[in-house]
Amino acid sequence: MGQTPSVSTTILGADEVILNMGPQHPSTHGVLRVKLKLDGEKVISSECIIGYLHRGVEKIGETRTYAQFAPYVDRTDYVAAVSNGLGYCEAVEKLLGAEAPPRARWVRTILTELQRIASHLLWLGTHALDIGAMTPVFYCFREREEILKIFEKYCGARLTTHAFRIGGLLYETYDGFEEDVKKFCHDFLSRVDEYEELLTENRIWIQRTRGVGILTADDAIAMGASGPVLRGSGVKWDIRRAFPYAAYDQFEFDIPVGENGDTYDRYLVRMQEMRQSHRIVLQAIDSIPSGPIAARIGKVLKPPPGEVYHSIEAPKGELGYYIVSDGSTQPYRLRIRPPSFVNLQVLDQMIRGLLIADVVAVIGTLDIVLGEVDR
Amino acid sequence: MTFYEVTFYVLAVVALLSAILVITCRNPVHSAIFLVLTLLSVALIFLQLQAEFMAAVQIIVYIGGIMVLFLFVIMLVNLDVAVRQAPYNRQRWIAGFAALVLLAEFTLFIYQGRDWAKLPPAAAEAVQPNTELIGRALFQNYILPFEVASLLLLVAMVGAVLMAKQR
Amino acid sequence: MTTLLEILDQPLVLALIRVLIVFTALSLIVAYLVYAERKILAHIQVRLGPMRVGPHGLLQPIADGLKLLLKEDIIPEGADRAVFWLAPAITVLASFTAFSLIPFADNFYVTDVNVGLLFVIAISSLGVLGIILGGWASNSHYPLLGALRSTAQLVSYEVALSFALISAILLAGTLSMNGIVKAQLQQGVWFAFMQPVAFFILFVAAIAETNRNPFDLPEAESELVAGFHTEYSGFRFSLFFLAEYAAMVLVSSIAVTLFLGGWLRPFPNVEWLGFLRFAPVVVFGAAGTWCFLRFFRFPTGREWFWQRLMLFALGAGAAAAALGLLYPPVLVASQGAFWFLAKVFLFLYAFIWFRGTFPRYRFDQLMRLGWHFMIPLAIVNVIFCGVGLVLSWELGWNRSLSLLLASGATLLVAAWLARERS
Amino acid sequence: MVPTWHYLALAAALFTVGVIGVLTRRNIIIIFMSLELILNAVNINLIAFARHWGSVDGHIFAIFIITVAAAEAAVGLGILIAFFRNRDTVNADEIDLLKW
Repeated sequence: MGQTPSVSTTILGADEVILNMGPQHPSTHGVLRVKLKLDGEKVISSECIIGYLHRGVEKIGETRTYAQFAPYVDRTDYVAAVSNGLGYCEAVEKLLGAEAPPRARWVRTILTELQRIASHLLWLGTHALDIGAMTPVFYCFREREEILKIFEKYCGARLTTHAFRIGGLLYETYDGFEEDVKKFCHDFLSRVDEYEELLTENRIWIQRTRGVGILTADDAIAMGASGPVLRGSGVKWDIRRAFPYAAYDQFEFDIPVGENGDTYDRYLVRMQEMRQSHRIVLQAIDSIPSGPIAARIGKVLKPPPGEVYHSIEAPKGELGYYIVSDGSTQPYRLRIRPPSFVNLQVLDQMIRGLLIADVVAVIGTLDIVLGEVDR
Repeated sequence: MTFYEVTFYVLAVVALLSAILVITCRNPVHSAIFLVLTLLSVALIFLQLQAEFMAAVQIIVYIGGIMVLFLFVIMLVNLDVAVRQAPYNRQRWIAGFAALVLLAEFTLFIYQGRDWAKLPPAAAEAVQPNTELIGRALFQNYILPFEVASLLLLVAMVGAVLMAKQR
Repeated sequence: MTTLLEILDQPLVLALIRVLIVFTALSLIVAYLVYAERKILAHIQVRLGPMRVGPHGLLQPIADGLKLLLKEDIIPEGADRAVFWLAPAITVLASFTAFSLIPFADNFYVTDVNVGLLFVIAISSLGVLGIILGGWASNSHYPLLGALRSTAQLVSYEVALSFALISAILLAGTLSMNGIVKAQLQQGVWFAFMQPVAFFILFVAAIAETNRNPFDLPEAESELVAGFHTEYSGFRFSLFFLAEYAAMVLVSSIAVTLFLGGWLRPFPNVEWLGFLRFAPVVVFGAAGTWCFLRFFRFPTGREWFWQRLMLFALGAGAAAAALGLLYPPVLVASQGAFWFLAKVFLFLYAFIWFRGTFPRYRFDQLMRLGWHFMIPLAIVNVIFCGVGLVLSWELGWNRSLSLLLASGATLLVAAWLARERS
Repeated sequence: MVPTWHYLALAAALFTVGVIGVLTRRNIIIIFMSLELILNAVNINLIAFARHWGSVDGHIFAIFIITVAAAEAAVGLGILIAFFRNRDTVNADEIDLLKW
């Protein structure tokens, strides 16, 4: 006999429905499980259940040398591996008191900004797909592919690149690197216009995103949100500007901010960020200095005892590394402050009172990667 | 027996059997499905009676509208408990007896009127009741009842919304 | 135009042959509609789509069908087996049966009853039963939510759809499908031009009725996984799939019959446009030429042999068809079906195009659009259409003029409604 | 031709089945469905007579009956939902309070 799964809603005075969204659901971006308490299709409350992708990355860090651990950080936010690598390498450099030579900093900036674009493209495609527009994802992947090709030519890997080394770079840029990047930049702005044509002015897109998942500036700060999620709420905070790292103090770029803190604003912020990244890449590629690509720091890294926290503006927000050294070749404690994990906190607050369809939109707008949330 | 007659008897049997199943099924969803079957057979019987418009209305309003409403409500109302409870009430034997008396009465009446009812239908070809005729009758001779009926529907709609609305 | 009784008197064999032709053709159209959708979407999305099975993936629908048939048939635990089995059958039956009333050509249709349009609506409205039962019988949350959504959506938009149809009936003065086409021939204009607002409403409601993007909420894969058919697999799933695409063809056929002149060629009353009757020859000729061109540019080699052969056969077939169509009697006989199908494909292309372009509405937005915009607009349109007709009957105004005035008035109301909404 | 009284007999049988359903079932939803059966039986009669006498008046009345059926279903199910909300049951014999 078919037992009716109870969809009795509180309209009918009966109990609410508990709906498990995920860990296997098309639009929870991995293995996130959201336990929704529903009244009909309206969300009363939610609970995020994470850990399905937990691999103990931080613990692994304590049993590897500093250099050995570098590839592991690529696998936290696996769609923005270059940014992770930058954050880690700079953190260790800070611990060592070393600094990468200018050329390395410039190349790092270029690759990281390209990675930001790639990450945002992936976000845009999947976010649009979640809201039902299936075409942008293919356009986005077309451009993302170009970036990944540049990565592949540079270091041989596309996704988990391990592009940087502590103290600088391992590889000099390949012949034609500048041309490749310039060629990509040449088309890219018109491509962004193309995505915006499909979505920005689209009535349905606006209806689906404007006023959905509102996060006020105060709440965003209180919850520790960072990156586009914070800026979408109108807080002009960007670590690239506040605590410049790599070569960001050399370039001009704007920090786009939203007004209402809704999904639409976060969308606009990210679209603008892609344009700004494009601007930074163009400036950097034109002024790339010559010189050595790595600082002399020796083969065996033994940082002096002490601790360091270094954070960068990853595509998804503030990515911080907190490393405690006891003077040996391995970190005593290594802690990653992943932007996705912190940003995911605001989910419950944002989706209360919305519909299931909005939950999907809000998860998309937070741009989380479960590899990073669970580590 | 012609094809025409065979279809009638088949439809009649289907309608009757599924009607019986409607009132004997434990699960209301099954009842609803059998009711749909009954209504469909009745619609086809209407077709036989040269009432195409009525048949279409029967399908659109009854099956497309009322039955969907029924199913909707069945799904909104949690019926796990109802399926396991006793399906019949305590007065069922008296009720059944009363219904049989009613049936006997019907039989008597039809038996008494069998002579005229056996007459070949008057002027089957003379009047082809089609949509246009119904429309004319509805909007000329029966305009007042028609308007009253529409008012009734309006009232029913408002009432239903009021009833089901969350307080 | 006959009553149903007379149809029973017709020889059964003839009717059966017609049924057979219509449903074979329909199955093929539906199968290749899926293929066309994949190809068109692929080209919108800068990719190739199916390319492996047959030249340009032409045999893909058959491969897909086989795959679905051979897949394991899973019935979820706790499902109501009988209803689970029945639901897809109802849906597929409903959307296929309605085709028996569609006139594909002047004298080619399964039946043409005097209340044809009513029956098309009636039969196609049965499909919702399959959806709601399928969602319920799966004994799972997502299908049930999908079924409830679907039912609410279908029932709401059916109202707007029916009102849009009414204005076409008012213009034609008959409910017979073929009669409506003939009325358009007589009046010398497609009803889409006399009733643009009704046509628009019908178009939008048709998309909603077939659960297509941007109204594809019942099966919104990013929210409800797959909506009412989440738990369906294999053959049963393919039935739902088939029914959905058949329903697409059905609503397109209804729209074409009522508003785009059905099997009439464009401007049927304009003599000097008579050369349009050679359009089928051109189409088949072009298809044949393309096939041959591809044939010569196709990679050679043993693994491509069968694909090349098939391409050649297709080209030859198309060329033969084009030549055969030059024979006048064949050309005349093919006109109706050709124009009908051409218009239906135009409609279907728009469906696919939308899917490649639009995001999806949210459920409450969809319902608000239906109840606060489409239905009032449809009602107003019917009223104004009636007023326009009365003006032309009673006061002797020019019919087209009064109807255009009515449409203009409706558009004003539409503008007002749209402003109220935003 | 099927004689008219066959239609009447079918209608009478359907009517009786409906009456039995209304009188014996506990579930209100099924009682409503039985009511629909009864109304349909009447419709068969009306249409059969309409053909018998070659008039469309029977059709008109059948239309009115369908209208009433629709109204009844809407209001009835509305009451049912309101009732279910308050009492968490759909059994007719538990509706024994005049007020709640």
